[in-house]
Amino acid sequence: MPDYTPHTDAEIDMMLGFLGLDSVEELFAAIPAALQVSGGLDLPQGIPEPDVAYAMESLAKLNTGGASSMVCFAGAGAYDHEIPPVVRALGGRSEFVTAYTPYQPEVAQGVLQAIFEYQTLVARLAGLPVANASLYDGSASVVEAINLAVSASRRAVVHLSAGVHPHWRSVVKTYARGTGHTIVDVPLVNGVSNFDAVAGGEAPGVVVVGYPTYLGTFEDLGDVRRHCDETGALMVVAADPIMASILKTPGSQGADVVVGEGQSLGTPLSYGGPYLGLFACTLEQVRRLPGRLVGETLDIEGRRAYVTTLRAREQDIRREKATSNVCSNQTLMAVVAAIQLGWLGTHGLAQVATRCVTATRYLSDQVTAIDGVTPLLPGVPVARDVAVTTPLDASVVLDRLADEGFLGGLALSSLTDEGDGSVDASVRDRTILMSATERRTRTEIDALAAALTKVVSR
Amino acid sequence: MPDYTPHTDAEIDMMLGFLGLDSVEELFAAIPAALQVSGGLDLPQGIPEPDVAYAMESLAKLNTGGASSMVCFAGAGAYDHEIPPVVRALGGRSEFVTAYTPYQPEVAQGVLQAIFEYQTLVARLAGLPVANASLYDGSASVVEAINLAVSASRRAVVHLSAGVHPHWRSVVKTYARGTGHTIVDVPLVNGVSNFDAVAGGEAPGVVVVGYPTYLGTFEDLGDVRRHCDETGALMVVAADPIMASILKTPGSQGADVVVGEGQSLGTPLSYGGPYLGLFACTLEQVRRLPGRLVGETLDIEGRRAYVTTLRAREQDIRREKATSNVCSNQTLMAVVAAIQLGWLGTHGLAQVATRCVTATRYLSDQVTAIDGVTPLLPGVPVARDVAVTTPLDASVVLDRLADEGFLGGLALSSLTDEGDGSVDASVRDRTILMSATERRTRTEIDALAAALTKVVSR
Amino acid sequence: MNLATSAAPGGRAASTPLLGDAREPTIFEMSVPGRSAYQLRTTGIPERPLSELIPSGALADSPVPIAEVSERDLVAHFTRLSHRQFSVDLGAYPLGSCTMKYNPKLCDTIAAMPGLADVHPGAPASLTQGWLAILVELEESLCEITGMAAATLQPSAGAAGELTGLLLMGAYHEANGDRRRRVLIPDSAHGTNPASATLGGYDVTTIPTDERGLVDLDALRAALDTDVAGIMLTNPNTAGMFEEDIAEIAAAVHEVGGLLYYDGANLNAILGVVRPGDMGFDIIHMNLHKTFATPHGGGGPGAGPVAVSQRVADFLPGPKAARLADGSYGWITPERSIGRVHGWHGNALVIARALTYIKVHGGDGLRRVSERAVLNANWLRKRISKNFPAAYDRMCMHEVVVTGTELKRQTGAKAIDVAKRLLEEGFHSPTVYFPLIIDEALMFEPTETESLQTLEALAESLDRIADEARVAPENLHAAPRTTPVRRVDEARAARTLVPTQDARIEESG
Amino acid sequence: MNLATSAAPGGRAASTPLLGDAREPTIFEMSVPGRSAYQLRTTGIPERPLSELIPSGALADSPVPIAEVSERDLVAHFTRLSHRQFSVDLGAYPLGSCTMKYNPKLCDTIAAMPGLADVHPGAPASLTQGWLAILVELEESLCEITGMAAATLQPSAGAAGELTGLLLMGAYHEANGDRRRRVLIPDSAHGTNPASATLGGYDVTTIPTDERGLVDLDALRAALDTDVAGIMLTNPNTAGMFEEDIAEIAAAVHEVGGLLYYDGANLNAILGVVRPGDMGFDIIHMNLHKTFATPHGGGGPGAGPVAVSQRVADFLPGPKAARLADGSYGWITPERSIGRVHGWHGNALVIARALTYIKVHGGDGLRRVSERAVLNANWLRKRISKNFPAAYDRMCMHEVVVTGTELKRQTGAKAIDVAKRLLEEGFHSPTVYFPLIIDEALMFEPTETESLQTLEALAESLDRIADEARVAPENLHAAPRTTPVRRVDEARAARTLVPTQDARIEESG
Ligand SMILES: Cc1ncc(COP(=O)(O)O)c(C=O)c1O
Ligand SMILES: Cc1ncc(COP(=O)(O)O)c(C=O)c1O
Repeated sequence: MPDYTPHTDAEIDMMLGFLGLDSVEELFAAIPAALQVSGGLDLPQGIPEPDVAYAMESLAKLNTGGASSMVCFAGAGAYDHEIPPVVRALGGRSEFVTAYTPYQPEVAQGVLQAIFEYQTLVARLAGLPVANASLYDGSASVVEAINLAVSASRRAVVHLSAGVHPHWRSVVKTYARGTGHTIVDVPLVNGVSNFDAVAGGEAPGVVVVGYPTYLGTFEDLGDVRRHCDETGALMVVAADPIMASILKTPGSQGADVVVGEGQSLGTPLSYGGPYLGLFACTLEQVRRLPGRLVGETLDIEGRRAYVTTLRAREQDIRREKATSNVCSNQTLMAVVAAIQLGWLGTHGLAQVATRCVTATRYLSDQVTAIDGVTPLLPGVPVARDVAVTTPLDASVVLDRLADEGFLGGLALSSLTDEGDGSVDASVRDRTILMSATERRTRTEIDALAAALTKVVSR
Repeated sequence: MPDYTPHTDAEIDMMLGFLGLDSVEELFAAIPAALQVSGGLDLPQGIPEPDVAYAMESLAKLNTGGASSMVCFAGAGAYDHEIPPVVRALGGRSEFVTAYTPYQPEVAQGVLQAIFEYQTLVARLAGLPVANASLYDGSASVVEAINLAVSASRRAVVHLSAGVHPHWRSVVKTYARGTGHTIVDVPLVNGVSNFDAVAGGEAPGVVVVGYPTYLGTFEDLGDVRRHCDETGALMVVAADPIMASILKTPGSQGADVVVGEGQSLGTPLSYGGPYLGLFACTLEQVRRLPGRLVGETLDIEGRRAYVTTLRAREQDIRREKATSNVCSNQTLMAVVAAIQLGWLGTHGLAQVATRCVTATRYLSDQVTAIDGVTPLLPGVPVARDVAVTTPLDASVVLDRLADEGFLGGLALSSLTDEGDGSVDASVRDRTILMSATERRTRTEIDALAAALTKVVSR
Repeated sequence: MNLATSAAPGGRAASTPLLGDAREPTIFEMSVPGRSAYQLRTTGIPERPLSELIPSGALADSPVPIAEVSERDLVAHFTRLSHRQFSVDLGAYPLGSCTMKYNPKLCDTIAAMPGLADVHPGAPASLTQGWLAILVELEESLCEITGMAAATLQPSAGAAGELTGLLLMGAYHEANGDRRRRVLIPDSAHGTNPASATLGGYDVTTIPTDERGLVDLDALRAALDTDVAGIMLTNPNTAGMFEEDIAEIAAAVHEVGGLLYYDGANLNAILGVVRPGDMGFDIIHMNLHKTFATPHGGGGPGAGPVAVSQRVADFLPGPKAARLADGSYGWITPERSIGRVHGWHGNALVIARALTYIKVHGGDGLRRVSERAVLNANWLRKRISKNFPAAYDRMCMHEVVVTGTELKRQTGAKAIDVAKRLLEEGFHSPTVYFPLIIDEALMFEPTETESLQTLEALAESLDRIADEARVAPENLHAAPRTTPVRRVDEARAARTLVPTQDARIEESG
Repeated sequence: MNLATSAAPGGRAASTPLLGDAREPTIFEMSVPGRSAYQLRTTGIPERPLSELIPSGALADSPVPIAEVSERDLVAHFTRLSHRQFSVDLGAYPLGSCTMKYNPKLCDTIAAMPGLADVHPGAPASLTQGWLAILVELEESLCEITGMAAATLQPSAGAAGELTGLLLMGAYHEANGDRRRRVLIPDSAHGTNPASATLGGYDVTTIPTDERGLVDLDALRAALDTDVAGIMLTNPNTAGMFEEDIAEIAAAVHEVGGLLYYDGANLNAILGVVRPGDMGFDIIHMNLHKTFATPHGGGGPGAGPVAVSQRVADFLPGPKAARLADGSYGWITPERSIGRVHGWHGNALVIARALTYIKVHGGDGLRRVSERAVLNANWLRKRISKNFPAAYDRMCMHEVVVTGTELKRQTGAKAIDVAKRLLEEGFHSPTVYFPLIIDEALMFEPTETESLQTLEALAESLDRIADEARVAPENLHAAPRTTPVRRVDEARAARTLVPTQDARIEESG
C-alpha cells in the first residue's frame, strides 16, 4: 500500500542497523508497554487516493446548498464574491502554500513582501497606520481587539454592540470566561447602538460596534467616538472590508482598532473557514498588537528586505506575558487577499462595493414589494445585508426557497439567541437576513422574488 | 471594458505623441484604406470573464458523454487513465506552461531537463537510443516516421498495416498527396498483418505495423523484421506506450523507428487533442530525426547543461531541406509525460499495463458471455482494446448503452472506412471496439455487461 | 521622455532569483492610475447613485486607494514573489516542532471541490449533509486516534485549541464548584502554552526539566495542590523526548483533582503507537496542519480541534455536528457548552484535508507515518552527533534537539550562523534557540517524508559547516550569501517601524 | 555508512536559483529501487497471470525501467526545474514572431473543465453537442476575423496548417486538371514555409526582399508563370512590415491561376484592421497559440486552423463539425476532402481556449489588441533606434527587426551577445538572426500586454548594454553570468550526442 513515505525495506533495515536496533518497535522503547496501542487503531483500512477522492466527492455531492448549485443570497459575514481564475492560480502557488512562518527571512521574502502589501491594504481600508499579518477570523479579531483595548485602557468593561455579528458576540463571551472581562450588551434601536440603554453602569474600557452592523445598518461613528470620549474607552470598529472601500474609514472617524472578516477578499465560502481576521490599530497601540507584524528593513548589503518585527510581543518570546497566544495565523488567506485586492484595484473594489449596495437594495425592493414581506427596519438605509420579515417561519420559507434552487438567506433565529438585542423578539422567527453580492444578477433576484411570492402565498 | 492590455488613455496619447502621430489609426497607414475593415468585425460584443466562463460551462454541460459523467469503455488510441492531482499540479506550473521553445538555454534549463528525462523514458520504452522532444500526435509521428524511412531507404513504397489506427492511416494517405509516397495497405488476417497479400508489388522502403494493433492483437515483430530484411525496408512500429512497459521492446526486436500516441501518459482525453506524438529511432537515423532533440552538454564553467541539438535538421536552419516542417510541438504534454511516468515509476507503469490487460480481458469475457455477443477474433489474444460483435448495429447499441450511463466503446464503422482491411465487411457495422483501463472496476464492468444484455435482448 | 521611469515596470523579471538580482518592487510601485485587471459578471441590475442608498455622512469622497495594475503585471509580481520563497515543495524543511512534511496534492484537490469550497456556512443542515458527515467522521477518527470521547473542531489553530482546552478545564472545575487558579507548565513548553494559560485566566507555574530532558517529577509533586487546575504537557515534549513517567504524572495530577492537558503539536510521533487518552490525559488539542498534512500556508491556516474525555465532553463548544437518531446529520449543542470559539464551524477546508489524509492512511498507515518519522529523527540524531550532539543523548521521538554549545566554544559560530549557512546548502534551517532551556539549540524534525538520501545530504552539509566553522568561521557569519537578500537588519526594522508602504513613503518623503 | 551517497537526494533544494546553486539531478539519479508514488483505484478485478493473456513471445522478462521516486521527491524535482525556467509569467518575453503575450488564466480554467477535458474524441455527436458547438463557433469566428468562407480546425500547429494549406492548393489545382510544381516564398519567410512546401510536393522559388523590406514586386512578376501553384506570404511579413503592394501581388498571382497562401503567424497585428480574405488570400493558417492566447507550453501545443475562400472550401479535411438542419450539431465531410490531417479533431482544448479569448474580447476588443501591439512595437522601435536602428526605418506593425551591424562593427559585440546580456537585465531575449536576410537581426515583438513602463525599462537595458559594449565588451561576451547555467557548449552537445540518461551512463561507464 503506497503512502507518502520514501522508505524502502532495505533502507529501514539499514537505518535500524545504524541505530543498533532490531525492530521498528524498539524505537518506542521509552513508552511504557502497558500504555501502547495494541491491535492497531480502530479506523477503516487505508484506501488509495482515487478511492478517497471518490468518497469525498460523494460527500461533496450531498452539499446541495452550495453556491455552485444554488443561487446564494446568504451573507451574514460570509459572502459569495467573484474569485477569478488568476487569483486562484497565484494564491495556489506551492511556494506560498507549502512554506511556514517566515522565520528565516532570507528565504522568505516572497511571503514577507506579500504580507507587507497586505498590511498596507488593510491599514488603508481601516484608515489606520498599522495592520498585522492576520488573525483567525473576524470573531478572533474582535476578541483580540478587546484584549488590546482592555490592556490599554486598564478597564475590563466592554460595551459590545448588538450590531456586531451574533456569532462573534458569542465568541467574545466564551473567551471572557478566561479573561474575566465584563461584557455589556448594547442593544440596537433602529439598527443603531443605543448606548443610553447601558448608561449608568461601570465605565467601559472598550466600545465595539459593527460597521455596517450585521443587519446592514450604519452606526454614526461620530456618536460612537463621543461615547468613547465620554467614558475614556477605546473605540473598536468591526468593519466590512468591501464596504470600507467606499465609506469614510473608521480610522478617520476616530477608531483606535479596526477589525473585520476578510473572507470577502478572495477566500471561498469554505463552509466557514479558513477565513481571515483583519486587524489594524493606531501607532500608540502597536506594542500591544496581537500576532505577527512584517516590517521593511535592509539587508547587510543595503537591499530592501522584509522581516517579522516587534517580535517581543509574541508568545514564543514573551510566553505568559505575550499580547496574544496566536502562533499559526491565516497567512495564506492574507496573501490571497493581497492578490485579490491587486486584481480588483482601487476601482474594482469600489465597483464591487457599489454593486453589493445596489444589488442588495434591488433585492430588498423586490422582495419587500411582495404582499406580507416587509423590511425588518422600514426606512433605515442598509447595505451589504438586509433583514426582511415574512408571514411564515423563516426556516420554512428558506426550505421552500431551497426547493426552487435558492439559498434565500439565513434565518435570524439560526444566527441569534433568544432575547438578542438586535431584533424585536416578536418577529425574530420570521425574519431572514439576505444579501446580494456583485455576482447576483437581476434575473436571479427577480426569480427569487417570484419564488418567494409563491412561497408566502401558499 | 477591461481586457488584458495595460494601456491607459494618457499613455496611449503619450506614445502616439512620441511617434508623432495623432491617432491610433495612423499606425496602420501602410495598409491600403480600401482593404481595411470598416464598421468592425461582425462578432458578438466582448463580455466579461465570468460571463464567458458561464457560457463555456453551459456548453461543457452539453457534453453528456464525458468520462466524468459516463463510465468510459472507449479506447481506440485515447484512454481514460488516472491522472493524479500531483501530476496536474506539477504539469500546470506556469513556468512550464508559459515558456516557449528553449531558444535561450541559460534560462530554459527547466524545460530542457524535463525533455531530456522524457526522451530517456521514450527511448527506454521504445528500446531505441534516441527519442525526440515530441511531435503533434500519434498520426503525425507515423507520417514523420514514414518520411524518415523513405529518405533513409530511398524507396517511396510504404507497406502500411491495417493494424495501425484507421485514422492514422487516413492521415498518412492525406500527407502522401504531398510527398507522393505510394501507400500499400497490408490487410490483417486474424489480427496479424498478412504481408503475403501484398507480395509481388514494388519492394517497400518502409513497413509500418501497430503493436498492439488497434484491435488489440499482437503482431509477431520477428516476422515483421524478416519481411523488412527481405525487402530492405525500415521497420516502423506504432506502439502503445503503456503496453510497451511489459512487452519486449520493439527496438530489441529490430524496429528502426518506434512511434506512438502518448496521450496515455498523463494527458486527459481532451476530445482528441492536444495529444503527444512519441518518436524514437536508431542512432543511424538521428540526423534524419524530425523535430527537436535535447542533448546534454556543459556550460562554460563546466556545469552540466541541456540544449537543443543537431539543429541543422530543423526548418528554421535548413528551410526546404529540413527533415520535417515541425516547429511548435507538444512540449507541455512531453513534460507532463515525464511527470506522470515519474509518478508511476517502473512498477506503477507495469501495474497500469497489467491492469489494462486483465480488465480488458475481464470485460471481454463478461460481454462475450452474453448471448449473441462474440469476439470479433475468437481465440486471438488481445490486450488494450477488444473488438466484439453484437447482433445489432453498433451505433444503436452504443446509444442504448449511453442511456444507461455507459460510453460503451466505439463503433468500428465510425473509425474505419468501408473495405478496411482490418475487419470483415460482414460484421463491421455490428462491431464495437472496447477497452478497460486501470480505472475500470469490476462493478462497472459487470454493470456494463448487464446493460448490454438488456440492450441486445430487446 | 515624459515617462515616470521610477514607476516599477511589471514586465521586468530581474527580481527572479533565476536571473540573479534581488529586488521586487511592491505592487504599489507598479501601480499606474487608470490601469485595471478586474472583470465582473454582467448583472443587469439598475445603477443608482450611492448617495441615495447610503447615509451621506458615511460615504467617502473617493474610494480607498488600492493599486492599479494589469492582470499581466499582477501575475508577474506574485509569480516572482513566489520565486523568492522557500517551501516544502522545494526541499527539506526540518523546522522542529512544526512537522513540515510533504502534503499530498490530493488534499488540495479535495479542498478545492466546489461541493466543499462553495458552501455557505449558514446553509441549513438539510442542504449540507456532506459537510456534516465530514465533521462527524473527522471527530470520530480523532477520538479514536487520541483515545478520547468527543471533540470540537472549532478552534482555528493549536493556540486556539489550547485556550479552548483551558476554558473547558475551567468549566469543568466550576461545575464541580471548584475555582482553581494555577496551571503547571514545563519550562520546555511552547510559548503558546503559557500565553494561552494567561488568557484562560490562570497563573502559570513553571516546572523545570530534569537532566533526562523530562519533567522533574519531584518539582512537579512539590507544585501540586488543590489550587492547580491542571497541567499542560506535550508528549513527546518539545525536546523530542517521551515523558516516560507519564503514568505517575497523571496519577499525581489527578490525585489533587487537576486535569491533564495534552499539547498535541507533536502527535506525529505517536500515531497508532500510544494514545493521550490511554496515558491519562483529559483534554488534547491537535494541530491538523502539522500531523494531518495541511500545508502551512506561509504561517497558516491550521486547525486545532480539541478532544476530551467523557467527563469534559458536556462542556465542549457548540454547535457541534452530530449523527441524529434518524441517521441524518444535524447540529447539537452540548448541555453545558462553554459557547462558540469560532465565527462558524472551524476551519472546515482544513478539516476536509485532514479527513482525506486519514482515509488514505487508515490506522496502519498512520502508525507507519509515526514509525518513520521517529526512525528518521533518530538516524539523523546519531549521524550528526559528532559535531552536533543531542541535548539528551538517547532515543528521541520524531524530532531531535542538538546543541551547538561546544561548536560555539571552539569556533565562535553560533546556532544562528549554522542555521543561516545551512540555507546555502539547499535546506531550510532547523528551529533555533528553542526550547529555551537548551543552550544553542538546533531542533531538527525531518518528518517521515524525507528520504535517507536527503538526511545523509543534510548530515554531510552539517559536517561541512562544522569543519568550515573551524577553519573559516567568517563564512558562517557571512551566510547566507546566495539568497535573494542576505542577513536582514532586524534591529532597524523594530527601531524604524515601516509596517506599510505608506509608512515608507512618509518617511522618505 | 553503507549508503550510496552518490544517489541524488530529492529533498535537497540546492539547485533552486533561490539558493544560488545550479545543478538539479535527473529523476533517474534520484531513483531508489522499491520507492513509489503511484496509487491506483481499487477495482476488484480478478488478477490473472499475464502469461495467460499475452502471447509468450511478446512478454518482457521485466518491466521497462522508469524511475522509482517518492511523491515528495517527484514534487521537489519538478518544482525546482520550474524555478530554472523563464516564462511569460515571470517577465517580458519579446521573442519576435512568437507573440509571447500574457495568456489569461481563465483559459486554463476553461481547458481544465471536466466537461471539456474528460471527453473521449470518439464519443458520438449526440453526447458531445457542447464540443461540436465550440468547434463550429470557433470556425465561424475565425472566418469572420480572416474574411474566409470555411475552415478546418484539425492542424495541430502553424506548420501543420501550412502543409494542409499546400495540400488544399494542390487539390484545388488538381480538380482543375492542373498540375503545378512551384511555390513562391519570400526570402524573409519563416523556415516552416519552405519546409512545408517541400512536404507538399512543391519546388520552392525564393523571392527576394527589396530595400523597403517588402516583396520585390519585379522579381515576383518575373517568377510567375502557370507552373506556379501559389505564393506563401506572411503579412505583415517577418520583418514586421505590411506588404503594401498586396493588392498588386494578389492580382498578379491570380492572373497566372495561382493561389495566395497567408501565413497567419502574424495575425496579432491586424485583428479587426484588415482581413486576409479582403486582401485577396485564398488560404490562411492561424497560430491560435500566438494570436488567441494559448500559452506556449515550453514549445507547444498550439493549433493551426486553416481557413479558405469559397473555391477551396470543398477540399477541406474532414470530418468537420457542422450545424445540421435540425439545429443540432454533427459531423460532415466536405465533398472533395483531402482527408484527415489529425488523429482526431485537432487540438480541441487549444480551440476552446481560443474561443474563450475571442468571446472575452469581441470584435472591438480584438482590434484593440492589434492596435496596442502595433503601438508598442513602434514605440519601442523609435525609442531604441539610436543604438539599435530598425532594419527598415519606418512604421512597423506588431514587431520590429533591428540590426546590430553597426554595434558589432564598433565594438565586436554580436546580436547574440546582446541577447545573452539582456537576460541578466530581467528580460527574455528577442529572436536573433531571423529573418535571415537581415544582418545581426534582433527581432522584438513586445505584444500588447506589456506596459509602457516595461518597454521603457527594456529600452534602458538596451541602452545600457550598448554603452557597455563600447566600454567593456567582455561583459557582453561573458553574459549571462547570473543564470542557473552560463553559455552552453552547443558544439559539444552535437559532437558528443547525449540525448538520454542512458547515453550518458554508457559514456561515463
Ligand atoms: C509544541 C507546540 N505547541 C503549540 C503550538 C501552537 O500551534 P499553532 O501554531 O497551530 O497555534 C505549536 C506550534 O508551533 C507547537 O509547536
Ligand atoms: C511566421 C511564422 N510562420 C510559421 C510558424 C510556424 O508555426 P508553428 O510553430 O505553430 O508550427 C511560425 C512560428 O514560429 C512563425 O513565426
